Amino acid sequence: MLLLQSEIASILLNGLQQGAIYALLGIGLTIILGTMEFLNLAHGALYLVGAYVGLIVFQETTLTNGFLYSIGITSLGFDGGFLAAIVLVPVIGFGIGLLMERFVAEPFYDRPETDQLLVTFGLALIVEETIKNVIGGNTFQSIAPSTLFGVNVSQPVSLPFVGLFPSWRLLIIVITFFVIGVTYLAIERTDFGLVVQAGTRDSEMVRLLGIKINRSYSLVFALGAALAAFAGLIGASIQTISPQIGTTQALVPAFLTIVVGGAGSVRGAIAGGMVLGLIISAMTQTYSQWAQIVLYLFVALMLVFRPQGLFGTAEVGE
Amino acid sequence: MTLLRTDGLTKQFGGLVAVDDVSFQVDRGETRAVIGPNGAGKSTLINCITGALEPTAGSVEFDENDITNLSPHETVQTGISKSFQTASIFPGMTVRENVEIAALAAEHGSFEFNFLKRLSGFSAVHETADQMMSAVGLLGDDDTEAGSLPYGDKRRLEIAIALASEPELLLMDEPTAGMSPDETADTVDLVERLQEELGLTILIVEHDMEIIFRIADRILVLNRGQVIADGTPEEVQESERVQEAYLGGVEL
Amino acid sequence: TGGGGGGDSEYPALGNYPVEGDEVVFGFNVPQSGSYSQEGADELRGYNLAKEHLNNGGGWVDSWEDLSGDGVLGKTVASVEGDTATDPDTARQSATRMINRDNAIMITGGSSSATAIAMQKLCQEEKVQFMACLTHSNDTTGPECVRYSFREMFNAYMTGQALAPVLAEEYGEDLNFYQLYADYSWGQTQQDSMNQFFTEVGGWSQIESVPTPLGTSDYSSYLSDVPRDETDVLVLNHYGLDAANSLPQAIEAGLDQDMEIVVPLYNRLMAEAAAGSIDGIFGTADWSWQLEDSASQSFTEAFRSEYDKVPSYAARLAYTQALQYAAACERAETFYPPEVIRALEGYEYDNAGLGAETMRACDHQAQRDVLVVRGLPSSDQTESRLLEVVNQTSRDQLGYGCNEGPAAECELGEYGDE
Amino acid sequence: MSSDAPEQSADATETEAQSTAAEAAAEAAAAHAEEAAAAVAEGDHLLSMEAVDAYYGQSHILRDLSMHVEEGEVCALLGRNGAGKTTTLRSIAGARPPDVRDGTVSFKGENITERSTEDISSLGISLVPEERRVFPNLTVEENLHLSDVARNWSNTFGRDVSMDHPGMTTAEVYEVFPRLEERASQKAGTLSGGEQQMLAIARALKQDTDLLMLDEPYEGLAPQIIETVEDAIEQIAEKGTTILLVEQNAVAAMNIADRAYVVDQGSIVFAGDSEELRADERTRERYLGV
Amino acid sequence: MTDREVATDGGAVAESGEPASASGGSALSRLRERDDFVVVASAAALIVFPFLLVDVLGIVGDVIGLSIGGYTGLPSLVLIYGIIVIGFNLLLGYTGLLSFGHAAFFGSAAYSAALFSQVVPSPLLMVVVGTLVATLLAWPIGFVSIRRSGVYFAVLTLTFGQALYFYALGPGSWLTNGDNGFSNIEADGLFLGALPFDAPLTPLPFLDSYTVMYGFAAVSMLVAVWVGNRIINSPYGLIFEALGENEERVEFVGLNVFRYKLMAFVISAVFAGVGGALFVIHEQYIHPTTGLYWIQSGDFVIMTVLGGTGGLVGPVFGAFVFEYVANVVSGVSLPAIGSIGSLWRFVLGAVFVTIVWVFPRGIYGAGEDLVAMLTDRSGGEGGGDTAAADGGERE
Ligand SMILES: Nc1ncnc2c1ncn2[C@@H]1O[C@H](COP(=O)(O)OP(=O)(O)OP(=O)(O)O)[C@@H](O)[C@H]1O
Ligand SMILES: Nc1ncnc2c1ncn2[C@@H]1O[C@H](COP(=O)(O)OP(=O)(O)OP(=O)(O)O)[C@@H](O)[C@H]1O
Ligand SMILES: [Mg+2]
Ligand SMILES: [Mg+2]
Repeated sequence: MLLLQSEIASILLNGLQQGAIYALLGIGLTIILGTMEFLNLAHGALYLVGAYVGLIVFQETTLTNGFLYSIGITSLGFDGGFLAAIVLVPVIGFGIGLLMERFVAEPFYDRPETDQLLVTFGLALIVEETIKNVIGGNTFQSIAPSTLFGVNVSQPVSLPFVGLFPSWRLLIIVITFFVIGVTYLAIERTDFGLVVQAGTRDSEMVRLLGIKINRSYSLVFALGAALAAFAGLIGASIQTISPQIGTTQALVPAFLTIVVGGAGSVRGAIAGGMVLGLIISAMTQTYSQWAQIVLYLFVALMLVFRPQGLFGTAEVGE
Repeated sequence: MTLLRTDGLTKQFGGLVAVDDVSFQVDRGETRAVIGPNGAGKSTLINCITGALEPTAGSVEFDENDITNLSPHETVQTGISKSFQTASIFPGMTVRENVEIAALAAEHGSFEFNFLKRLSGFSAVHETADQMMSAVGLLGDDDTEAGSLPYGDKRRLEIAIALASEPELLLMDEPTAGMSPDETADTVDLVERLQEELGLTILIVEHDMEIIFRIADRILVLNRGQVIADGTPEEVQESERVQEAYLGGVEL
Repeated sequence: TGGGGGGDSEYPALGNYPVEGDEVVFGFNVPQSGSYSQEGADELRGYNLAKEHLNNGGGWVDSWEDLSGDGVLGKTVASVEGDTATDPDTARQSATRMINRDNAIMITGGSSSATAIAMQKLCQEEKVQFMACLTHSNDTTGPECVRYSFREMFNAYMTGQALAPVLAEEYGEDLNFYQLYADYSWGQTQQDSMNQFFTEVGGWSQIESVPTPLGTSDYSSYLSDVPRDETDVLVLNHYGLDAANSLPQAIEAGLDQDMEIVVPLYNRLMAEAAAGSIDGIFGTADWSWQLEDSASQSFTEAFRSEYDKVPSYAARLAYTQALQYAAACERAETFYPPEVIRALEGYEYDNAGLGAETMRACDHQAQRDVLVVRGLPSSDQTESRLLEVVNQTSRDQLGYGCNEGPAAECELGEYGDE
Repeated sequence: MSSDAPEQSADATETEAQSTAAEAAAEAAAAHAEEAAAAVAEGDHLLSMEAVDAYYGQSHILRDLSMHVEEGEVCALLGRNGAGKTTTLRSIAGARPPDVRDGTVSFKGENITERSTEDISSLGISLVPEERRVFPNLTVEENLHLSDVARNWSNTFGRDVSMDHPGMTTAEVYEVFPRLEERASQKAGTLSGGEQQMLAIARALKQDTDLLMLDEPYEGLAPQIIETVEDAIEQIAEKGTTILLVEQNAVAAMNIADRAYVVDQGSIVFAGDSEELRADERTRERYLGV
Repeated sequence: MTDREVATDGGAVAESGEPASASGGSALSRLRERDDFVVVASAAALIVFPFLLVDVLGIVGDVIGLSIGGYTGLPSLVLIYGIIVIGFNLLLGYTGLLSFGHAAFFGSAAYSAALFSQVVPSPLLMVVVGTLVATLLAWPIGFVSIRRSGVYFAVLTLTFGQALYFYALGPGSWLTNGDNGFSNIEADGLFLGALPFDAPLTPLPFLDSYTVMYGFAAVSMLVAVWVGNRIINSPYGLIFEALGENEERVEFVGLNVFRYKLMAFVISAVFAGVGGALFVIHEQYIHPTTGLYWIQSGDFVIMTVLGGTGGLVGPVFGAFVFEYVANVVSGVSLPAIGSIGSLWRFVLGAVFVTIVWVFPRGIYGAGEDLVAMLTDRSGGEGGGDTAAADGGERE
């Protein structure tokens, strides 16, 4: 039955696209949790920053107005705004991550887990409020590019079964999966992750082995932050931007993602993201009223019957 | 008569059989030693008895009751308590509180619905606590924070906690590890004295042969999970297999 | 009625009456944080302008014969501000503070019907007047209505009434429409009304009406569920931020190629946030600075000269409501709430920029014209002008009797002097 | 010279028998202290501690402690619980706490008192701390692999890795401890106590190091494994790696040590070679409880 | 079960001070005296609290020209949240379990009390019913969540809370009146309506901030303090603390870790329930966002930590600071900056981070430390001297 087919197809595609963003968020959170056993409730704030930085960069570098335009640059050889953002946002996120690790996280490594939760919780509050008071509480239009490398991405494309589907969202799926892949290799296929994991349990011992551990910490943290910021940019390209999105669209989903996938596991974060994405899109297209409720109950059941998550090892995060 | 009996006790970890069909008894009032190479399965055996690990097969009987699948706290309530290999205490609480927790558990069981009763009302608890602290010679520091004790004293506290739950059978996993010879001597005296005073039965795991051969009434020797000898110190010392598997060339 | 002649002392103490001292305090309770903070800021501008004019003349104060320009009943108007954070309880807390500590004689504010309803319930208990500002839900003057609250703004029901004929005109008869609605009181009532009037007026038929949970920000799943081939009109019953997401996402998904899209209630927030997507999209609005009449013009002027920007309709609602209350006090010649209420009930006026209006006694809902607006193409947009007014549907074609529609469910409760 | 030595002799002059011994001890200590002082000038000690005072917060643990270790020797540091052995090793390795408020630690003639743990380690000092300290969340293999990582990273981060004595390969340590190879893919946290101890030692054996400091390496090991460990230590000692061995059990230590220090209450109270120690009944009774 | 305890205490309110003092003579008088002391001391504090908050601060405000005074109703609100965090602290401060879902108990109690009031408008019964429902809800939720710890526990509690929130807002509207909020609550005053809640306690006009509602809240707070103090000084207090320190060991001294953790959870839920019920009685209104949204749970956490975990007074103090900033400071308009308005959350965040960072024991704890420091400063100097002496010795 074709309609059913198309329905399933679009459920899958939407789920994939939503899941990709969750995965991106989840990975950022999970590598910090899994390797450093540091629980970062400010992860949503990083997403938020990513979105706003993206917004500003986008506005200032679109070649029809904004800063570049004002100083007379009307052509960069590429289509302005979004590409610039794609490059800058992760970089800036990385920088912020370094600073956060240094000034916020580090003092709390040898403090109880709850203290970590609490300080980052407070930090998130501050970031959100700062944005409200500096940039304002108002909402900005999403910043999807109209063309990329000359290709028009604002028009929907027609897909088999699905029918018309926004081409930009299609592109997002591709981009995010690329980023996810790269991160996966970087974490799972290098000694780097190993050293940090060791360090979380006994950093002095690692130093006794002659390894400069702090450097690795900042790197992981920065990487996580960069990913969150990048997720923020992607989110900002399909949804309006306002100070609330940090918690509502990023923090809570990110947490659900990693507990479903299993804290500390990159593979888990990816899987978890996909599962949640699919559940959401499936529910919304069938019993939308119950979507949120079912989502949360699913996570709860998940935790009860498969406590360590899909890929996790139980002890992380406990 | 027999206080503890295991029957075909087996514990597998994936491919590895850590404890392999071990059957042995501990008689009331005796000091029973378990020795064997590293990784022979001694601690695992202990953990199967306490309920920290769930045996893959076999059964554990204590005082004629089957305790095979009891959870740790239930096991303790039946009268078996364990002193940990590396001191496991409540670092942030005072020495007294550390001991009182255990005494409390002995006094009112594994769970009580008494959150409006005053702790100070449990005079028996305080007495037990005092008794045990003095037994291990920590009565002096009952108000110091446990975390700030020197290593040796932490080990003593560890034993005090184990005793405060008023066990019939005390399991000790390498109680003297990391102690200096004289401290070791003290600890051994302590153990022997307690056995007198409290009529304890003791199951001890140790690598220090001097201690073992001094205090053990009977010795169980494990190797790769299996029992390779079980008998009096003399018998064990004789045994060929024990010699090559464990003692090597150590002269006693 | 109306306590003809005589000073305040005639009446027993009630709520914060009598007003001590030579100041009378108004409480401006608006969202300063949260989703609607921008709207709240504009409301606040409206209120402060009103205070300014009440004390020193200017704007409408000069043209309204009830108002003098040197305070109200000889007392200088002072004000306290509060942040509702667009959260009902926070709103009630700061309202409570205004009432109990600052002795506010009147509270006004809104943005999000939930907060408005929360506040007007409180005011009914405390016997303090509430002048509802921005709230569009039928319930505010329907099942949740109270004696102590008055609403100048129109509601979802009237939106339906105003929109249906225009759309029938534009798009034709016998069409199929598909609705998405925000799954809370406002959205529910909104989609009801849409359904009712589209079927009645245009003879349209509804394919389906799908609830979207509060706080949804990605509507793509819902949108990809819209049957493109059957649907002629897609109605997005989302307010402000929700619409700012759902509308662009609908365009992005190319739905506008297969069908017409309607956003029943416009506000500036949403128009700005979705500026790129509103081209040719119909909806309703409370008021527009582009209206030609003198009242609208003089307000726009006063506002512009004070803040050098044009007022949104939120600002106009705030301004009007503050002035309406003051005028009512003057007419009643007292701050005694029951009398002020009576002075407002059934009051007819045509000085608020929307032609002739009536503050109906049976449900405290203003019977007034409603603007039907359409989004401009990006090329014609300016910062202050995103929408064009296509029709000012007269109140004769709108509204409903006291025993029909939302009004049927309204029980106002007591004045407090029974 | 050390301020404690006179105290020692002072309270030792109670009975004849003691006094001689005490003087002997004191002189020995003094002699070594002088030697050390002289040696540092020439800088031909591998490691020397000069009048080190170390504290844990307010409590003064190491009191004016001086000792030195020669290139290629196996030196034992003995003493009862709480004497200050571990504190001494930590002070050398640059681990904090304790904080060294006075005195100098120098290695290969270079003052390392203020250097960071990482640097000291990559200068060629490695420590097997007490209580094992394996990484429980990593497998045995990964734990061992970390030593390689350390090597590679120090190279990549281009720090001066001036170690003349390359450590064993994974294969070699597996020869020493076959048990570890069996358990290679097991999480170290679930290893048996002794296995963890083996792993800790194996990890150290793998490191490139000139001075290997072992803090109670026999703890929790079965008798015949102890022998294996002794062999391993001697083996690398022959290759020229210097060993500083902390033990409470003097007998065990003196099986392999050429020379011994005895520490008590944070000061050296005896220094001499194995024969001297065996000869010195009193020190052994008083400070070692044997 | 537990709620009955509380209920009976509710009955025993009036003489809650007495029996303690009566039995004061017994062998264990030391602790009893403390018990007494705590109740009497907090009673004293409760008597002056509204006066200080509303009148004194009000006057100060008038003097310095900033409206920093409290208002009638705020004191009760502070107490209500105070009661909640006393319980929450047993979970977070002692047992070390961080729950992001306690709004579920607060909210469910509030709604059930509200609904019950439609049938029987008796405030006392509303409290009982609300608490009962919260407790019944806490068993299953706790039963599931307690099996996990750390992040998992936090997230589990969060998910249950959120599920409830979305239900109340959407599908459950028929019961909760959804987003319009539940407002027609019929709690008549105490003694079958003889004493309406907004009536003043005293005939004195200037003490109008002392309403019957405040009296009700104050008495409830006394009970809460008394019960809380009892729990802390009971075996549970010791065990909860031990659980926070070394769970495995607790199991191995023969205590049922699971059931004690569950008790900690349920007890804290009972307090949250009482608070929730009192809240609707006080506010005559409840909304899903107030009752059940996770931000509310977050606020409990902030209050507890702000004031200082691991004690009785700390959290209550935190509740006060939080509510004061949220409801009074937010309304202040400063000469230079203008209205603080939305800035208040920023201020709160900043304060919160500083607290967590610099004073892990919270504002109250910090205060204690300060006092301690000042009192035994001499001792500290003594330490310094000895150190110096060592130095001298070396020369
Ligand atoms: N959780 C586990 N998973 C896998 N293997 C395990 C686990 N726990 C123990 N083992 C293995 O089981 C074997 C027995 O361990 P056990 O701790 O009982 O040895 P032991 O006799 O106590 O040794 P030691 O004298 O060194 O303490 C060891 O090889 C150990 O690696
Ligand atoms: N972290 C610490 N804080 C405070 N005091 C400490 C600390 N660690 C050790 N001490 C104290 O310093 C003294 C020396 O401790 P150290 O560990 O060096 O002794 P040790 O010779 O290694 O004893 P052992 O043979 O038991 O390991 C002891 O009195 C001990 O109590
Ligand atoms: Mg063992
Ligand atoms: Mg040591």
